[in-house]
Amino acid sequence: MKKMRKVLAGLLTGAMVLSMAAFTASAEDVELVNFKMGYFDTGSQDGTTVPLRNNLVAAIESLGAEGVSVQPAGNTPDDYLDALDTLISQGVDAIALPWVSFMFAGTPAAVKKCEDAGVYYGFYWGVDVETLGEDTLAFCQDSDHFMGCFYQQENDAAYAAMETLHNYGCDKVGYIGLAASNELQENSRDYGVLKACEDFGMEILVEQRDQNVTTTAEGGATTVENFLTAYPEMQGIVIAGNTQFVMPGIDQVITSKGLTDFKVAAIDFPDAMETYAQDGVLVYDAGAHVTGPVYLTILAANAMNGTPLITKGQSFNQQYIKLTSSEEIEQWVSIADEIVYNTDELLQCLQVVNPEFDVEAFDEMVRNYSYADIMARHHAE
Amino acid sequence: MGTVLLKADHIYKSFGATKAVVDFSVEIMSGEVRGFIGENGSGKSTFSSMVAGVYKRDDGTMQINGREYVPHSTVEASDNGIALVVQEAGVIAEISGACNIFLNKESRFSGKLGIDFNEMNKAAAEALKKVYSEHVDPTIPCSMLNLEDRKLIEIAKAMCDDPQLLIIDETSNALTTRGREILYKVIRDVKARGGSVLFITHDLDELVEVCDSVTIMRDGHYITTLPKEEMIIKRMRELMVGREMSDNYYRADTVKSYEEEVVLRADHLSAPEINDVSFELHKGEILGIGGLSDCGMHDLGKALFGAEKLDSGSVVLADGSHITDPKMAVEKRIGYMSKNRDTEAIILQYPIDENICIPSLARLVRNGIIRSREERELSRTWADKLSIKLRSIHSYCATLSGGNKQKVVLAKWLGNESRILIMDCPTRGIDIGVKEAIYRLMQDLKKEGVSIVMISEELAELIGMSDRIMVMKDYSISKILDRSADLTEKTVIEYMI
Amino acid sequence: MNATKAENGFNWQRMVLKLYPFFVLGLLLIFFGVLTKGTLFSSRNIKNILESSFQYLIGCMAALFIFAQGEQDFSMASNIALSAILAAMISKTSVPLALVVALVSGIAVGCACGFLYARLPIPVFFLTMCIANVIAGFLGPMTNYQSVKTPVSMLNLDNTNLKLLVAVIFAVIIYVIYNKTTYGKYSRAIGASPVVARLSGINLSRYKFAAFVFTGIAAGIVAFFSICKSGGASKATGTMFHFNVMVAMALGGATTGGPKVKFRCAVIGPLIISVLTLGMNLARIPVGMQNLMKGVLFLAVMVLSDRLSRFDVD
Amino acid sequence: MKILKQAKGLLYGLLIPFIVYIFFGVLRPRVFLTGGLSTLYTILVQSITTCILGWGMHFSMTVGSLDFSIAAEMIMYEIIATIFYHMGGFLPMVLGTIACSFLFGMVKAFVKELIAVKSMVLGLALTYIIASIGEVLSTNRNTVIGTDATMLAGPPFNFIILIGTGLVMWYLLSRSRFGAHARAVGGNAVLAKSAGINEHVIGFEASMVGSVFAGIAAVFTLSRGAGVTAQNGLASIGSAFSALMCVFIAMFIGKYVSATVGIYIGAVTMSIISIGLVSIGFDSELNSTVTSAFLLILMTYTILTETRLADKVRREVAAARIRKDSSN
Repeated sequence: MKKMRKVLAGLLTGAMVLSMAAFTASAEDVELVNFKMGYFDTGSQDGTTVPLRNNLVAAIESLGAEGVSVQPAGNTPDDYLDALDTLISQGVDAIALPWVSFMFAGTPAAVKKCEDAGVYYGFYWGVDVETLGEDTLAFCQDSDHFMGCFYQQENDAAYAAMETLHNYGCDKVGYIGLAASNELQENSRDYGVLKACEDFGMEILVEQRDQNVTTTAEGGATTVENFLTAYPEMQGIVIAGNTQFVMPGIDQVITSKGLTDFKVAAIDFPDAMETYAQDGVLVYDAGAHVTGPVYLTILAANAMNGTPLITKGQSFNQQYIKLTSSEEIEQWVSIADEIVYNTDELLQCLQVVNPEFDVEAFDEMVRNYSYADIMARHHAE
Repeated sequence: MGTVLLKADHIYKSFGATKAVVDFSVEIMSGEVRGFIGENGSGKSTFSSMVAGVYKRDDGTMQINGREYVPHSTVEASDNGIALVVQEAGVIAEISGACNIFLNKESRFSGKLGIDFNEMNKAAAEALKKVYSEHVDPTIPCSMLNLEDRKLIEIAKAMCDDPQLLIIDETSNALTTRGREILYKVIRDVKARGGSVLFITHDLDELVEVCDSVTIMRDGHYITTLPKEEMIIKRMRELMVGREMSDNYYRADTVKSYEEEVVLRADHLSAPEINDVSFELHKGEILGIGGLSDCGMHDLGKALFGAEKLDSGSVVLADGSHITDPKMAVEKRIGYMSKNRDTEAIILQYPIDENICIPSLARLVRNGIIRSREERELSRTWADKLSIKLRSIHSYCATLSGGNKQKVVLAKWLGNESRILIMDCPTRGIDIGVKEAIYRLMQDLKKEGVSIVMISEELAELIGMSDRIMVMKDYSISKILDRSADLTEKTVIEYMI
Repeated sequence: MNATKAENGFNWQRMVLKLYPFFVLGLLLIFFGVLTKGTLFSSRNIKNILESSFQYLIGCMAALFIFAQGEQDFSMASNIALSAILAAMISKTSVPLALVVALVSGIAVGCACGFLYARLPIPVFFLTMCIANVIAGFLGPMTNYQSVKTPVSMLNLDNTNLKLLVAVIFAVIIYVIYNKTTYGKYSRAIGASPVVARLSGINLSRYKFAAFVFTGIAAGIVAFFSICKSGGASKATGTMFHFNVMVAMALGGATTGGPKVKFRCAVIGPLIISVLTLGMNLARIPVGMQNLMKGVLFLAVMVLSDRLSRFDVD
Repeated sequence: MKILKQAKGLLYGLLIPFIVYIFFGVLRPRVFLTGGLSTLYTILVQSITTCILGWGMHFSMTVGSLDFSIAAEMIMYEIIATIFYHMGGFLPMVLGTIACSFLFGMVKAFVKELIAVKSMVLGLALTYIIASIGEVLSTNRNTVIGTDATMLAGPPFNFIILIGTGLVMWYLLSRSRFGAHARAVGGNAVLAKSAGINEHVIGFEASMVGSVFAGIAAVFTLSRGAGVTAQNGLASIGSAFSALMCVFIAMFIGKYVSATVGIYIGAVTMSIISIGLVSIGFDSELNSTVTSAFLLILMTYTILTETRLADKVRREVAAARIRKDSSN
């Protein structure tokens, strides 16, 4: 039943958006302002970064902007701040900032640089505006250049992951993830995991946060082997980061050991997700949150074309694509490489082209992002 | 006596300005042990190295058993049955004795499963046995062996292919009696097998005992060859050193002359290679120290400079202070010119001016800063004073000739206004012109009250320049001789050997 | 008598060898200047170059002494991280105190390395690599894997002019010490030949120890400005710092110890890297190619500097 | 007799991993003692990659050119392996990768000998280049392989690879001319040259061995991890360090055990430490801390004993000289 409701909702919004398009003037006769959209590109080829890059590049073209990318020299916060300077010095008009890269340090500094440069900026892969911390808010609270934060309900995704494991009877689990972010924030994957432990009486036996290990496939294999050796009673693993690196190794070890009832729930989509689902190892995955930079580009395009959707930075709750069965995973994989919003849909998000489009419609669009939504918009024949 | 094994005609070889071998011809018969003697720098080592393929000759021809012989490497020489045992270390310390013996000949032991190192170890043990050195373990790295055992491995390496001509270049002084006995037996074996031995040594008694005949060289020239019956030590020494003494070469005066004041006192010094040595150095004195090259005089030189840790005893200066390390010695205006100039006295890949100024830098500091003007001035004045032939004061020392390098070392220590100069073989491997300049400089310094300790392996230099000669033998002083007109090298040699 | 006349005969060749690193920098500036149609030279971009090269300028200048002695110091990365974390912890109470703490901690680690280097006959790169790993091990538990935040007021300490001033002052001090005092000259002598240095009256352990004090000071400075810039410190601060210093010095012409390690190497090297990184981004060179170009350039410059030094008269 | 000596040596060699194993056994008996067998199997398998990389690095280190780029090379070969897999499945993957490691190894060795600069920066520059080649090769390509090609990771193949490569290493190290000549060049290049050994040829071969071993390690690692992601810049240096640690451990027990076995013992010790740390809940990043502290102490001890030995030898010869001359 739950699935039916979702499909219905998708159809409804798709119809609504389409209908709106009919009344408004067609896109051609409106002259779009050409602006520069800056973003970071580490050149990484993993399963999460590639769709993010492809969607952003497509969106930039559709909205008549010019993409300016920069490769940070390393992955310390200083390197990202230097790269930010490079973007600013190229005269970009808007920048999509990955909050994760500044999570450790540099968020206030990055915001200050953007404010001083007078560029539009916003965070994706981040937290909601309040959790940015008062140092950062002091700079961007009431600035009209701050485009807000696109955050995912990290805790819900993590909570659902643990819940799925619980439903499969795996209560004693191992944890693989990124380095712990600062104070345990309410909207964080760790918070969701711990809350689920209390609610379902589950237990985290051991954590693996060492980035040298969790960024290679063999590292994933070694980690799982170590977990199973040190804690034979372990029944499953929750992966809260670097899934795209470790998943192949984990699947390899679990299938070769024939542990049919050992389940893995993860956040972020790895490549070849369908094989892990068919092997019965991957039972839950929340990911494809690759449209953050696209939304930021839409906000920037509106601002540059003189019709800003927002006057003050606000939070937009971006949806994860939550896949809880191998059928759903297979369905998603079939359309995973497609561009989420095609040119017409994006142009409709410009008030200059479609006057009715306002921040509520934008928020609605962000909220509705789901498998059903994409199917309704692109495969509604 | 058998056929002619090695025939060398009109051989020439020079290194830059130094003519090491001049128009040298010699014939060595098969089954003969030919000795080679001559002072340092007489060209005997250079000639033997050319035969063994270490150096290429500038001119002249060589034949082995009548066939033209032009060796380009030691490997080619050993293929022609010629083996060489050198004076310096010829063994790679990190690898085992067996690997050294069969270096680049390993494929000889390739069995079905690659090279059988056990076979090689057995063959090495065999080779060592052949040179009466079963006590040496060929399987452990040579770094674990003492100097003598390493030399025995070199001998075993030379002998393992039964060479026609075995060349031994001053190896005996690195060996103890046991080692020497082994060496003599090996020489007798080669001779018994019909091969020949070319034996270079300083030890004339050893020469008489072992060799059938001896060729004498001086300053690169062939002097004569004495058959067994004429090999009398007195006569050989005369021929070895008998060049006419050019009077103005050394000091003209024939009486020791120095002030009473003692500037340095060695008080019962002892160390691994120094055995209870005591002496005093006076102001304005040239104290000569002579002896065989391993009599401990070089270590004594280093000990005086604080560069060699003493087990007991101390080096005391006039002001009562004890020298413990080179830094203090330099501060007390002592200079040390090491025997191995290119590795211990001068930095080759380093500018000339900076080489000269290193010891004086501490002195040139004015409130923490060294003005480059002063540094340039110091190096320029001494370069000019010693008339060092150089392209630019900033060029590297590697570009200089031997003599000019020694001048840079002198400039380095005189630049530091040294009052005491410890010179270890100051004129070793230096052409006559610069030699004379150094001797004149020593006499000028003596007049200015500078005290000089001159360690030398050249008797003529010792007799010519020293106020007193301290002869050393087996790490202790055997005799102190005063300067006098009738002091001859024969008397000095008596106490050396 | 003929020493001076021969001198000027060689000036033009020595001039070429002296200025070769400047050629490389000049070439890069022209190449990227043309490619980016001049935007490389905009005031903001010049500021970017100085900004991104600041930490490596300080690092390379301080490391001159170690490089002159023909050695490497792998402990700088962990030293910076440790000093940054300690300074960040103190910065909440007072910012000047944070600078003092950063310097003290940097120097302390430097002295520890210097002491062991002077005493133990272990190859330095191995010694400092182990010390770096040992320190890195404590950083995680110390901050329980999180970052230590600094007050926002420190952000305004992070302006390029201040950093330029600090870099220039540091450069003047290091220039004088390296070229005009015994520390620099003796370090080069030790690098060229430790045996001759000792027999010329140099107290080796003192100057080996001093070399590490310099890198300690640099680590402190870099740590402080890093927490000013990014507003926090964590285990990740300063990663790969030493590798970049090593590459920068090689680009500046200092591939081996001894007299070839000139003051200009420490200035030109970091600038070459910054111009290259910025230039490639400005010229929108595809990301995949950027590292390839960087690697190829490093090889080319290293071979050039090695071959040139072989008949380098000076 | 020789076999007995080797066996005794092996026991000494195994002392270090044994002590470390017991240490963690006391802390976590369930994991290391009662459940010992499966733990031991995991340890032995996990140390294979680091060991093969360590073997690869051994020869270039003996010759005196420390090269960290071997780790980046392994990742590049893994990417090439995935390409071969998608072209033709398992067999082309294995043979293709090994062939590529030969070809690329030759190019890299030729470049290294041509440049002939003995400094670590050469390795860094090569790492940048090789890493970016890996990136370019993996752009929008599926760098994951199916389970039909990962049998090498499971028994008996994993041990076949280990023992096979080990035999090749043993042959090169203790039965080949190349091994003897590499040690000679590493000891004293001048003396080796005068004996007719060409330093550059040996350098070339040492680098080739490194590349081919990296190829083998790549095939095994890819089978274990079933996927690979290109790491740009110097990110891959980490695994080169752990391989370097094994080579150093092997150097210390060099008196008792040959480098072939010594490096594997080093790799096993390091994986015992990493599993041990995980089982007592510590962060595995402490692994490098523990190993480094451990190596520092061991290296100091070894060097101090060596200098004392050399001094003793010198005194012995001098004393013999005095005895001999006073006798006659």
